[in-house]
Amino acid sequence: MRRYTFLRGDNNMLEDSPFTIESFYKFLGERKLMATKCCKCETLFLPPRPMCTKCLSTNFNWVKLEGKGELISYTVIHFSTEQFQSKTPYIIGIVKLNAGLNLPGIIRDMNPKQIRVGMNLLVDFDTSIPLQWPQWPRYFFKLDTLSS
Amino acid sequence: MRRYTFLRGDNNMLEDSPFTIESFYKFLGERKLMATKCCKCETLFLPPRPMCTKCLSTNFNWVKLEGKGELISYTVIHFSTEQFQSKTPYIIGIVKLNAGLNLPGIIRDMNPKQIRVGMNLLVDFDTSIPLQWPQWPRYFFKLDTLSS
Amino acid sequence: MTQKNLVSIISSGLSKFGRLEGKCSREIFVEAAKEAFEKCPNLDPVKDIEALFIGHMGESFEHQGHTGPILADWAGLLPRPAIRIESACASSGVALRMGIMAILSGMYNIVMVGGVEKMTHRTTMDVTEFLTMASDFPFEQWNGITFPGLYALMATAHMHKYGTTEEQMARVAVKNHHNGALNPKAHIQKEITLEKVMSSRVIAWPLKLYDCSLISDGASCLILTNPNIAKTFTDIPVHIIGTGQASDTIGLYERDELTTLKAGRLAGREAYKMAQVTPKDLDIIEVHDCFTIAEIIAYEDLGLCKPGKGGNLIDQNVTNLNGEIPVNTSGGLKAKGHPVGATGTAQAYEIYLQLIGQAEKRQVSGAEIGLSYNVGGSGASATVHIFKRG
Amino acid sequence: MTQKNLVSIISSGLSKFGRLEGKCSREIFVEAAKEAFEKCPNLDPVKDIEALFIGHMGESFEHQGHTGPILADWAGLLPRPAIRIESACASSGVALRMGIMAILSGMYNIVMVGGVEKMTHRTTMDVTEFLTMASDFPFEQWNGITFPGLYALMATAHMHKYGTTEEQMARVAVKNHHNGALNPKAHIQKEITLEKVMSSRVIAWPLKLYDCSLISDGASCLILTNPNIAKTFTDIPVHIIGTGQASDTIGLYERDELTTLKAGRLAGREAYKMAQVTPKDLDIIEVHDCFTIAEIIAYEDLGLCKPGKGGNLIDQNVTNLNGEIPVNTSGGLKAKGHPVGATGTAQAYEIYLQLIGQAEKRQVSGAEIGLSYNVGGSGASATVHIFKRG
Ligand SMILES: [Zn+2]
Ligand SMILES: [Zn+2]
Repeated sequence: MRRYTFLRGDNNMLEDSPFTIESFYKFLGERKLMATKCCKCETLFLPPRPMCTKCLSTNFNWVKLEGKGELISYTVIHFSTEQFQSKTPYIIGIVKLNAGLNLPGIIRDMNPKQIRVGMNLLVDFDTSIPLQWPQWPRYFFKLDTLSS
Repeated sequence: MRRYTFLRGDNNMLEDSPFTIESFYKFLGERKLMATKCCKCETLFLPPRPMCTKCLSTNFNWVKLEGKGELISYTVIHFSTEQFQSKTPYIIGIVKLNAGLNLPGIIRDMNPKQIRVGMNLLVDFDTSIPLQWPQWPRYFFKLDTLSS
Repeated sequence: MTQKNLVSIISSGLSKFGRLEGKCSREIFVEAAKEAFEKCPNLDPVKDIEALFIGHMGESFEHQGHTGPILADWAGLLPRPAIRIESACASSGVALRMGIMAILSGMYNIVMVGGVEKMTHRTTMDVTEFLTMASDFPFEQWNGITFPGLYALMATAHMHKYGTTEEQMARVAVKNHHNGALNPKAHIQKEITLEKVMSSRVIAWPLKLYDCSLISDGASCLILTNPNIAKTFTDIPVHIIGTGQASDTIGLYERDELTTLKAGRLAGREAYKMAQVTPKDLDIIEVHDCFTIAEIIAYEDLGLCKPGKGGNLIDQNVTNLNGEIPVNTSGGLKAKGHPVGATGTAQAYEIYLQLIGQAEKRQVSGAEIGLSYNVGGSGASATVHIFKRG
Repeated sequence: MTQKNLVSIISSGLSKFGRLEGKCSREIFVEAAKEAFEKCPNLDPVKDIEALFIGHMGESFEHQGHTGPILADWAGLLPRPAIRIESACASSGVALRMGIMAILSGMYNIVMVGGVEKMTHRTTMDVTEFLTMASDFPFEQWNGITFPGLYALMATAHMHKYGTTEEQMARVAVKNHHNGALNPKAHIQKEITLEKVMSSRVIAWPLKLYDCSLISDGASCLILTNPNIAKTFTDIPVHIIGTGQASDTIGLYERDELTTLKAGRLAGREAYKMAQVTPKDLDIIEVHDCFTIAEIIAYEDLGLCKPGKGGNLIDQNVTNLNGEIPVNTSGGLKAKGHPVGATGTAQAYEIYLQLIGQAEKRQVSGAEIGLSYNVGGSGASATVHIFKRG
């Protein structure tokens, strides 16, 4: 099973992109879920980091993830901060991606009663938000109807 | 020379007022510049404190100050925070009150060119601001024309 | 390695916890400092106290940072060095640890450690927002995950993996409110029923309002000395015999397991080893019950039971006030209140009172060894201290 | 009391200072950590570094507190205990002091100290606002007094009492920009003229734009060891032989004198006494020139000259790079930049480079003893460290 895809420099932005959180969100704006892979010990990182916490190497490649995974925990938020209160109740999940990395985020278009730990979810993108700190494009999760 | 006045409990608010910064500002709303005096060692405090830093006593009396004093330093602020930028340029001074206490604040109605260290200033009040954290009535300084 | 008294507590202070209207942090801290000074007449605070280590979590609450010197000033201790430490909700637990290091370093013989937070003047929405700063901005805050949300994610995982129930969590609240009702300084001094917890409104499912600790104002402090001089100041010192601290990822999601706090396990292990005690030796414990699930996980991480069995402990009343090993006799963060920066040293305050036999209606008779466990954020910081009656 | 090596510096790192676009604090800190790791090949960071003490001033800049564990994680050092210290602009100077205590305590043999701040992504107005949190809310912030305003109040008082001039202040800027032009990591590497400073726009009279330090992003760190093991890691350790810290009122207005920082004088006195040195023994100094007047007052408070004579020192070129006692060879906060939380250990980084002879174009030849002076806020915190070539 092919769990993630290497991008081979056919896109200039990739080669030039620093291994930063901002780059992660820039890629999101292009509907790409990108992690970094240590060139030395091959550990995958998400969020991307400038230094491998396993071997302290600073050489990485960007790796495009499929964005499919399994829900490992969730909650339904009924009371939130000013920024998010209008969206309540909303569902937050932590998804273990097939590549082995965890990602937290909002699960959209789902009835809280349908939800269960272990269900298959898929990353989708909301690129309507311009990238300017502290605003970033968003990813979110939705039901992976093909894998379910 | 009578430098400050004791208020003798002819006002219920005074006796009941805790020795807090909020009380200081409540009094300001009544156009009163109040300090506290340690019952044990007689040190005056402004801001008021719940404990005397000289003798650690927690017994105080409120003391009404005349609000007259001498400018010991000043600056003219040309760039400020969002809250104050619209008021720039404004003059800030530190005034040594006749009671011996220092107070910082805005000096109103003064041409920066007129200002000099040592000039006599007077506390006045702006009670248009309701007292609710972090909003407080304001005191400010102006020329003490009688003493100058 | 033999057991060693690292430092001794010779006095302590705690403000009333709750909604302290019209008082700001520095004024609340004076309440705690005053108690500590008055309880130790042999101490001349101005002359004797050589440094302050202060836990304070949020500059946003009062638009005020640089809290160290402010509190030193208000407590009459200028020009002593005074340091603010911020490890989220573990701020003053870590400040306590810094105080221990400061004395062990030989630079000081007597220091004050403490913490403070003023929270109730802000709206619950603002408080929720300020507290999120202790979580990961780019992935947690940006996705709208609140602190109740983070602990709810732990709770869901714990329920899924171990069968822990909402009722078991609710029982933690019932127990801690029972204890809080006996603590005159607790924010809420009222018993609650299981039904009341279960029927309270959902904040972040499965956590309901009564699963959450209180938003409180409050301050706490301890006075620590070199053990060699403790008897100069008090006949009944309490010694700290173990301290541990560890860190974990800021993001909950980055961890292998959501049902345990690795930093807590490591901090506990370090403290137990240093103190040469095991969980069985403990007579009394204060744990970080910021949410009820956190207390259940704390039982497991501190080794009171096997992983996944925390719910059983509460079902069997083991941690009740009259149980085998009372936990959160103070009422915990749940009922005593959780002025975040003050919590770590407030836990130590309770252990101190219990070990010197001054915990009044909630006294655990004959308590000799106690432990406090203070967690920062969703577990990126954790610190454990072990105390022994002198 | 004989001179004692408290701790030894075996490596150090500094990120580029400046506008580091697209990088957040944790990423910037890695730049500094990486340099420190690479410069010390005998060190296995993951195995050897036992704790981190991090200066970080403002959680508002990135809506991110709890910085200790974040930086430990990003530097590959989990699960080591990691503590954020906030003493306003003296945060990492104080973190350095905590690292010293931690090693003296015997709890650790090797620790990392450092600091970080990310500021340039915010508007100058926001930065101005966040920095005011280090001043007194109820009397200073509420009256619209900015940080330039506080130092301007000191400047006016100094001018009035001692006749110090705007030109003298401007010369501090010219000197530090000269040094900064020789520092490849400085935020601004460009000489400026006296005329340019004098004619720059007024920020808070008498302080003009070029009297103010820079708003910068940056990070710094040092690796400290017990002196007994320093030689295992490097042939040229630098020892810290003195440390001092003191506090003062948060409000500038509450002090008897506006022309001196009492906390700075006391911190200096403590450090000199501990190190058994006098100002005459110093070969190189880094002081806290957040505003030009601060450097002039620092000369006086550190005993380089009598009170009121700081302006003369600058007139006589005493503190120039080729003067009798070079001050701020790095360019200082003025030209190197002032990412507030990083500044204290960045000062120590410069002293370290100078003492091991690696300061390149700005090397002071034969420097053996150095001092760093880090001030928090308008002087409510101050800390001084004295270093000696090993
Ligand atoms: Zn690697
Ligand atoms: Zn008194």
